[in-house]
Amino acid sequence: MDTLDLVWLVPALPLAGFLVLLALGRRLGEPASGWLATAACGSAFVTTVVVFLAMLGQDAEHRSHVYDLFDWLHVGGLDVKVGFLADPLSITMALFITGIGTLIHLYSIGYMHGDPKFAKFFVYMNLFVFSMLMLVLGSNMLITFLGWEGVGACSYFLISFWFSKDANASAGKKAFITNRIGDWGFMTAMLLAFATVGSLDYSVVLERAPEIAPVTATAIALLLFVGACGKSAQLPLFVWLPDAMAGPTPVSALIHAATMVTSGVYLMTRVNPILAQGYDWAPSVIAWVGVITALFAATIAVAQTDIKKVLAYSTVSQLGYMFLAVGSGAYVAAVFHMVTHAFFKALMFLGSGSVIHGMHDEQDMRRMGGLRKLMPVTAATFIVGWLAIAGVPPFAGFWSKDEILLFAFDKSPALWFVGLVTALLTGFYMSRQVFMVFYGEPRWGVAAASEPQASDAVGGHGPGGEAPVEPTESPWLMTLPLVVLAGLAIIGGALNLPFTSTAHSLEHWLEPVLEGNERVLGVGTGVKVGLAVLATLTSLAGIALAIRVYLQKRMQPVEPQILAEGWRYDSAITAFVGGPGEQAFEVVAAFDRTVIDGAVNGVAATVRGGGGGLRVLQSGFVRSYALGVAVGVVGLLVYFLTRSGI
Amino acid sequence: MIAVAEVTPAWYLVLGSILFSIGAVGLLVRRNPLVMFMCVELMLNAVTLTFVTFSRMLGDVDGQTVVVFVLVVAAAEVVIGLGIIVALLRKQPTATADDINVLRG
Amino acid sequence: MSLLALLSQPVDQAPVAVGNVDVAWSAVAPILVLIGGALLLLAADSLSTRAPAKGIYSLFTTVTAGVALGSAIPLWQRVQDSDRGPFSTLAQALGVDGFSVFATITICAAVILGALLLDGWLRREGMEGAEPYALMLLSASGGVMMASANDLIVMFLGLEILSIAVYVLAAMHLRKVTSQEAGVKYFVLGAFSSAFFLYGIALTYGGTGSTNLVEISEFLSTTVLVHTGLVLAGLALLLVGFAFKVAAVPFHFWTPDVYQGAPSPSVAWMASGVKVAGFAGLLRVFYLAFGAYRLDWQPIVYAVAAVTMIVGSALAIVQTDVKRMLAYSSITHAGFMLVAVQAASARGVEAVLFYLAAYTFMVAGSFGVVSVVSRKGDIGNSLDDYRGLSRDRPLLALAFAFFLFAQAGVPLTSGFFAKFYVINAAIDAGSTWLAVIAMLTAVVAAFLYLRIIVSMYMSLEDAGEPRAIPVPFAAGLALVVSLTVTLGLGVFPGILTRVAKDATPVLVLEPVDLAPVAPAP
Amino acid sequence: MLASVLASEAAHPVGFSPLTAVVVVPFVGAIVVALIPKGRAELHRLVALLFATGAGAVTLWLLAAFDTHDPGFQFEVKRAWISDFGISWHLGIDGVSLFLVVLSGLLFPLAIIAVTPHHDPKPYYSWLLVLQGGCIGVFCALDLFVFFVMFEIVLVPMYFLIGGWGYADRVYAALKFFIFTMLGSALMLVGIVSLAFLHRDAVAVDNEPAALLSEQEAFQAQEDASAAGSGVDASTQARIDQELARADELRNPPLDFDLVEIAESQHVTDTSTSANPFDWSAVRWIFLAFAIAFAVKVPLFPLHTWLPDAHTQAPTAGSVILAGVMLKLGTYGFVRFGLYLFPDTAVWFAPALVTLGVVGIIYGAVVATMQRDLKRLVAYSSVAHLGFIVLGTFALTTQGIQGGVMQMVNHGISTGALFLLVGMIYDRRHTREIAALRGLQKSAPIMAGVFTVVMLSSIGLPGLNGFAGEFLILVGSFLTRRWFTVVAAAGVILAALYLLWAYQRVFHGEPDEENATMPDMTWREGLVMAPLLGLIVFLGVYPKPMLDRIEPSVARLVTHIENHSDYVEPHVATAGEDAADDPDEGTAP
Repeated sequence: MDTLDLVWLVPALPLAGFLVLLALGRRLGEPASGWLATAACGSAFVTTVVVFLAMLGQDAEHRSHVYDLFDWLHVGGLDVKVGFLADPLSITMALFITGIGTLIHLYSIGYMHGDPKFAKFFVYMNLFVFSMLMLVLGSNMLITFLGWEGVGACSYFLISFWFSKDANASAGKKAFITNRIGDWGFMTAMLLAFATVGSLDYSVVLERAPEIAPVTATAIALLLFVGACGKSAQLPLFVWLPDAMAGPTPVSALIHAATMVTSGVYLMTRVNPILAQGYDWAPSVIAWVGVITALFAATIAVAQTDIKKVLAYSTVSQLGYMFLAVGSGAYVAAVFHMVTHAFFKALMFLGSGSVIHGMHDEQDMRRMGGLRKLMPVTAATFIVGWLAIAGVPPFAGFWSKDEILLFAFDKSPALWFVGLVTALLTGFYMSRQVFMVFYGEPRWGVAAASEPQASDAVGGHGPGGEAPVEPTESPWLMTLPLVVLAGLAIIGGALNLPFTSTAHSLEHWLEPVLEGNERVLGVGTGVKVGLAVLATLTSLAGIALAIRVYLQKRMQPVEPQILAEGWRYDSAITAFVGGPGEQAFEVVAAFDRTVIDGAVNGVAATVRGGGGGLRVLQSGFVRSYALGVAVGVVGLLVYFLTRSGI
Repeated sequence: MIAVAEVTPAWYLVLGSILFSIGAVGLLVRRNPLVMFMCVELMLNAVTLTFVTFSRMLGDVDGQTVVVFVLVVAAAEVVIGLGIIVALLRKQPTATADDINVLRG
Repeated sequence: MSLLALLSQPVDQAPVAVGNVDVAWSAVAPILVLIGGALLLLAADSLSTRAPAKGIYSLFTTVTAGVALGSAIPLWQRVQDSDRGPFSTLAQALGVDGFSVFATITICAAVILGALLLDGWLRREGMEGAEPYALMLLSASGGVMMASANDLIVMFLGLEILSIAVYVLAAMHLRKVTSQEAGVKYFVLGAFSSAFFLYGIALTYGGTGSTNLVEISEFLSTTVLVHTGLVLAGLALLLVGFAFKVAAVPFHFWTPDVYQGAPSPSVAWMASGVKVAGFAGLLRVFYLAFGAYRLDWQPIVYAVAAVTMIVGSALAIVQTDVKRMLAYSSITHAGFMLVAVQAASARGVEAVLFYLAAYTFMVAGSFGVVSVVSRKGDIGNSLDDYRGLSRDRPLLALAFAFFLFAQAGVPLTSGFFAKFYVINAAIDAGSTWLAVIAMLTAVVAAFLYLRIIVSMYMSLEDAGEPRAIPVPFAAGLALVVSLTVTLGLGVFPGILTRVAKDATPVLVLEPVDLAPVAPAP
Repeated sequence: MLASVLASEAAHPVGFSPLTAVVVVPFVGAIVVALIPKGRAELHRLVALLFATGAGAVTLWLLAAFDTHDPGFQFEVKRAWISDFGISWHLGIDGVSLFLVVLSGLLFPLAIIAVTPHHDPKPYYSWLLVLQGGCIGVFCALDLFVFFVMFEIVLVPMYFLIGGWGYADRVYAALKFFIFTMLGSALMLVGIVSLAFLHRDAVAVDNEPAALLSEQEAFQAQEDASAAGSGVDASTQARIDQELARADELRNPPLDFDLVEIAESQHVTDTSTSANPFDWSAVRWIFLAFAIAFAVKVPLFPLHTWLPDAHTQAPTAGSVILAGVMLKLGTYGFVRFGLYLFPDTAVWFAPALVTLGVVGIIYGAVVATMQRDLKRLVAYSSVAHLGFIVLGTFALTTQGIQGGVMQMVNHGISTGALFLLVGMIYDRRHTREIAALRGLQKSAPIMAGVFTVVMLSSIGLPGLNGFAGEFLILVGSFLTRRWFTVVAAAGVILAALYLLWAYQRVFHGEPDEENATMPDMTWREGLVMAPLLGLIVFLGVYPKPMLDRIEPSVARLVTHIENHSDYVEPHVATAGEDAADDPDEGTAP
């Protein structure tokens, strides 16, 4: 057990890195601070590996281990400790968080080169890694919530990292507030859980999940799902993620592709016993939200011209897949896709970052093209990522996505069909991106048809790319992580191969966490193979279509404006918030000014008015005063004589 | 014999009250400070009449002695009152009670 | 046999030995000292050929009042002495008990403060002379008479002595027309109301057969009247007299005009000494003599108190002349004290006494500041004239601020505990709603005190160029004393509550036993 | 070790107590400062700082010496003050008041260091010290009269601070503040006195049997004497008189304004059953009088409008103290004089107050969002935050009340810090208009960083102090007032909305020239902010020491409420053991 106790070190190391950088960051400067941060993250990775190996040593039922540091909130029945839960799920998360995190730190050293706030960037990055690890390793919901909010704050800092551009600032604010809406669900879920089972520890809550009344369980699960929708950018709360691309690209890769956005999936997987205890329709809700989000985002991605926006929407779409999996009870598949997606999506974001870096902060794909000759490594790795996400065997994405679709089919063919359509679109828009960026003739320098809408999404850092400069390959610091990730994107599928039951390594690994809540498939092998083939063909079809349109130019590209504007969903919300919403607030504020404060001043005015009225009697005429006395006399006499009964 | 309404002490009380009221009303209606002042004197004398009547009714002599005090007090008031009023009238000879209303509100 | 009986002896009979009329000289000492001092002052002033030494009159008055005060101390001890206790003298015309002695002491203190304030003011106005002091001493003697009167006639005499002197004090600034106006108004209305008062005495006499408070209370508590009309009518008219003196609505109209027009030191005396006397008389007559009829007069006093507080505070906040403001605030304070009177309980009486003592110093201090700040010709009393006072005269401003906060009833000042005492009395008597009204009006009134403080402290920028404000030594002394008492009683009210408890009035007929008690044969 | 010994010493009522010192020292300091001749600005400042810090040091000693396990009042002192009224100088602190006392001891020195008045330093510092004495006095007072005196006296210095050193509209704000709050507490005085008399009468009723007994004793003695034939001799007579005297004093017990006496005896209980205000028992009216006074101070919607004006016009130190300490007079009053003094009535009124609290949370946040003045915005945020505290207090659960108490301190720290920061910005830019500020993070990154931390604590980010209190409140109130809590939790979103929006408008964006040249924090300012930041983080990460000290008193309070009303704290089936044998869950006997 001692080795498992080391789990507390995993978040502690990035925290230490954060504190050191906070204190000395400015003095360390570039690149030392970057290396320090990377080291902190890397050592965390190493520790995780150690813990992981130790856990492998245990037999399945002893793999869940809780280590408490100290009391956090202990009041009455409420007893929340700062403690860590090391079990297969959390360690799996921790592994790819720290692993990918290290790579991205490394990459950032190159990417952030020359930025005045170089050190501060790494301060935030380490803080983020710390929070993310708290999120996944927390032994109770409140610690998870701490990480949950922490990553939210970090993403706020990092999105508005180049705060002098208003767009970035508002993007960060938007992200934080949208997440807060989700957090309300998380918070309420915790309250309900505590009120029901009297504890927030996963050990207790999940243990006693079967005792919870179905209605309560459903409420808790769905409230948590609200939180997940916020964090993992599902309908209706996904609006913040595309804007979040305003942050530096490594941030998009780490936070908004690989780790933070998947925490919603992690949470739902973590609380699978509660979900299982709830009514049957609860999972369906999740599944449908997921798959609709997937389709919705995919359609939007088709028409994007900003290299990062495409990836952003594809991320939303892929997250939709994961929730489809969760909803269909395919927790393993969800985690599996989470991991593979982390690989190839991080890879592609970093790749796009490399492109942007090479193009000197150009993000509009219409101004790119033919880059594969100039940026060979980037291009190669990016293509790997493309194939992976498109679901071409044997790349990682194929296995995980196929698994998900399989379970979806088992749950309901409708879900499966929508998922399939999404797969088609995925193949299409990803190919479109690859072709526009790396193939065809170079278009940089040539003014794009329309005014580049996204070139303001990145603040003025580094050399501004006005004059058409020859794009160049990025330094090794940036390409190295690309290569590594590409490798993972290729072989990632090996984690959980469907062929033999022994090959389901991830499934066995996660067994103790899922406590048999994993869906039992009712389909035969033939169906499985058929579905796999069908899925592959669909993706290929998408790719083929893209080839005709963007490579061979046989067909006019159809990129309807409404798709480019994301079905005007975002603008509608903005319009509402800025319009009726703000007006409503203004009405309340006006009410406060006029009615409430007015009432106060009104009372004062009334009293003064009364005084002014009485002044009239004080006429200054002695005879009227005497009259007053006389009136008084009469009054008193009348009173007393009535008392005496005369 | 002719029934003559017997004059009871009550008559004097009524007379006193009537005189008192005349005084009071007079003070309210007259403008000349001196006249107003006389009205006060009238009121005081009405009270003395009442006192005497009561002392007669009660067969107690105290009521009559009070009259002495009242007369003394009235005399003192006359002196002071005239002093004040004259001091004022010297400043503005035609002043009536309604002309002195600098202080008001 | 009463004093009146003595004087109304038929001449043909042998005169009653004066020996029957026991005169406890020690008991009447305060009154005699005050009157004697006044006469001496007038005589000296008229006889002396050359101009008197600076401040000598003020000093003399202070000493006289001090002696009167001192002569009251042994009385207090004697009255509190358990095996001797209160007594009456001059054929039961004067009652000497804790109550009367307390009132006497307070009135003498007020005289001292007033005299100290007069000195510098008279010099500034070029009106040096003995008369104001003499008048103040005389009116004080009247006040003491009222406070210790055991007979309605004596009460009336005291009232008149008090009032007549104060009429003159109000009108004494001959070069100032408003002073004249104040005098006339005060005089006319005063005479008017005292006429009612006298008529009230007459009716009471007719209804009860006596003017002696003790006999009245005994008569009322022993006999059940078929027709209470006469007595109650008398009661009503008596109330008119007192209500006028203490400036209760609707008998208050004279107050603002007189306070504004009259010289500030006179106003200080009116607001302190005269109010004390008025309430002392009110309590003696209503709480003692007519205690049996409290159920009849409590409700009307309740109403009068409420109206007085409301009208006073509402009118106060719309004023712009500081003296007028304080006049209206004094009306509000009268209403507050009436709240305690209405309780008609020992606690109520204590509350009134505490309030009177505390208020005497507060208001004397306030008008002291006013008389110092005002300029030659007794002008410059508007709010604007107080702008920047904190800059020109920080200590003066601070003192005024403290007096005002005390009047507003801010804790740790005597004013707060006085209000607290009154509220206690009211609630003990079950009139909680009156207490609520009282507190609310106190808040409204607070606004006026804050306005004065605003112009002293918070409108420095639009204050004119600094002006020198001389503070005469005597006035300064008065202010220091008042401030000390105000804050001292605020922090340690216990000192006075004890005394006030011992001063609850009792009626006594027994003449003082000058000779050692002889065993009855 | 030594500390605990001292504490146990102090636990017993003694003639002298550090509390007397901590209350009196500032007042003395005020006088001393007033006596120092004018024009020695630095000296005034130094002396004032000396006394304020002195008081602060004593409060820290109290913190050290406080006995964690004693739920009762500690460092008690009780001396007769106005014996005729049963008023005594009775001070004492328990877990509820301890940290508020410490907070007052801490914030005042900081405020003095942070801000130098623009003119007239002498009266400024005097008033500040008076204010400190008054505030600490309120938190220590265990006598209704003493409490009221302190509760009222703080108005005067604050009135002068706002009116004398405030901004453009200061006179209006000062008058409004004074009159509004005085109006609130005016009725409380009536309530206090009525309560004392009710208590006296109730005691008399309780004593009646004893009185009858001693009377019978007297008659018995009489009987025996006459029976014996030998008339009543002196000794018997003496005994008879003594018995009769005893009966008499039993029948008219003295007044008593002692909080603990009245609260613990619970002679005065709520007898009214109906909601119709015309047949309420006196106690309900009295509670209402108290509640209004506190609601104005808190301030509770809709009695809050004095706050924005006062906050906006007050000098920085004034705002800091106002938000940091003075608003707590209200919430503290609710706990100490609402729940402790009137358990049953408080339970009856709880729904109304909880409703107002929740309305305040949402309302304050919404109005804050629309403010154009940075200080006004923070002021309205206080309305929202204190709504949380009221919600927690009247949730009547251990977690709720304890969270409320903790949140009082947290709000004091973070809002105090916010006002300090706004003050710093104003001193540099001479405007509080959000529209006029822009991109300050570029010119003043450190200030921006500090502001961010404080803001996040105010938003309630886990790991910072704001969250701990807020979450405890929500947990506690969710047990008894589920739906209110769900709404209140939504207030958390709004808090993020208005603060982040304000932050974006002020610190983000490209600064124009006069914003670009704004100097960053000075060392002195950093020195002031450092302890506050430290507390924000420490209390957020490790609130245990604080909670451990608060808990016993709160648990005792909850038990007190349960014993004297039909309220029973809902018990949560904690994992494994049953809540019945959980000491914290005070279950009704």
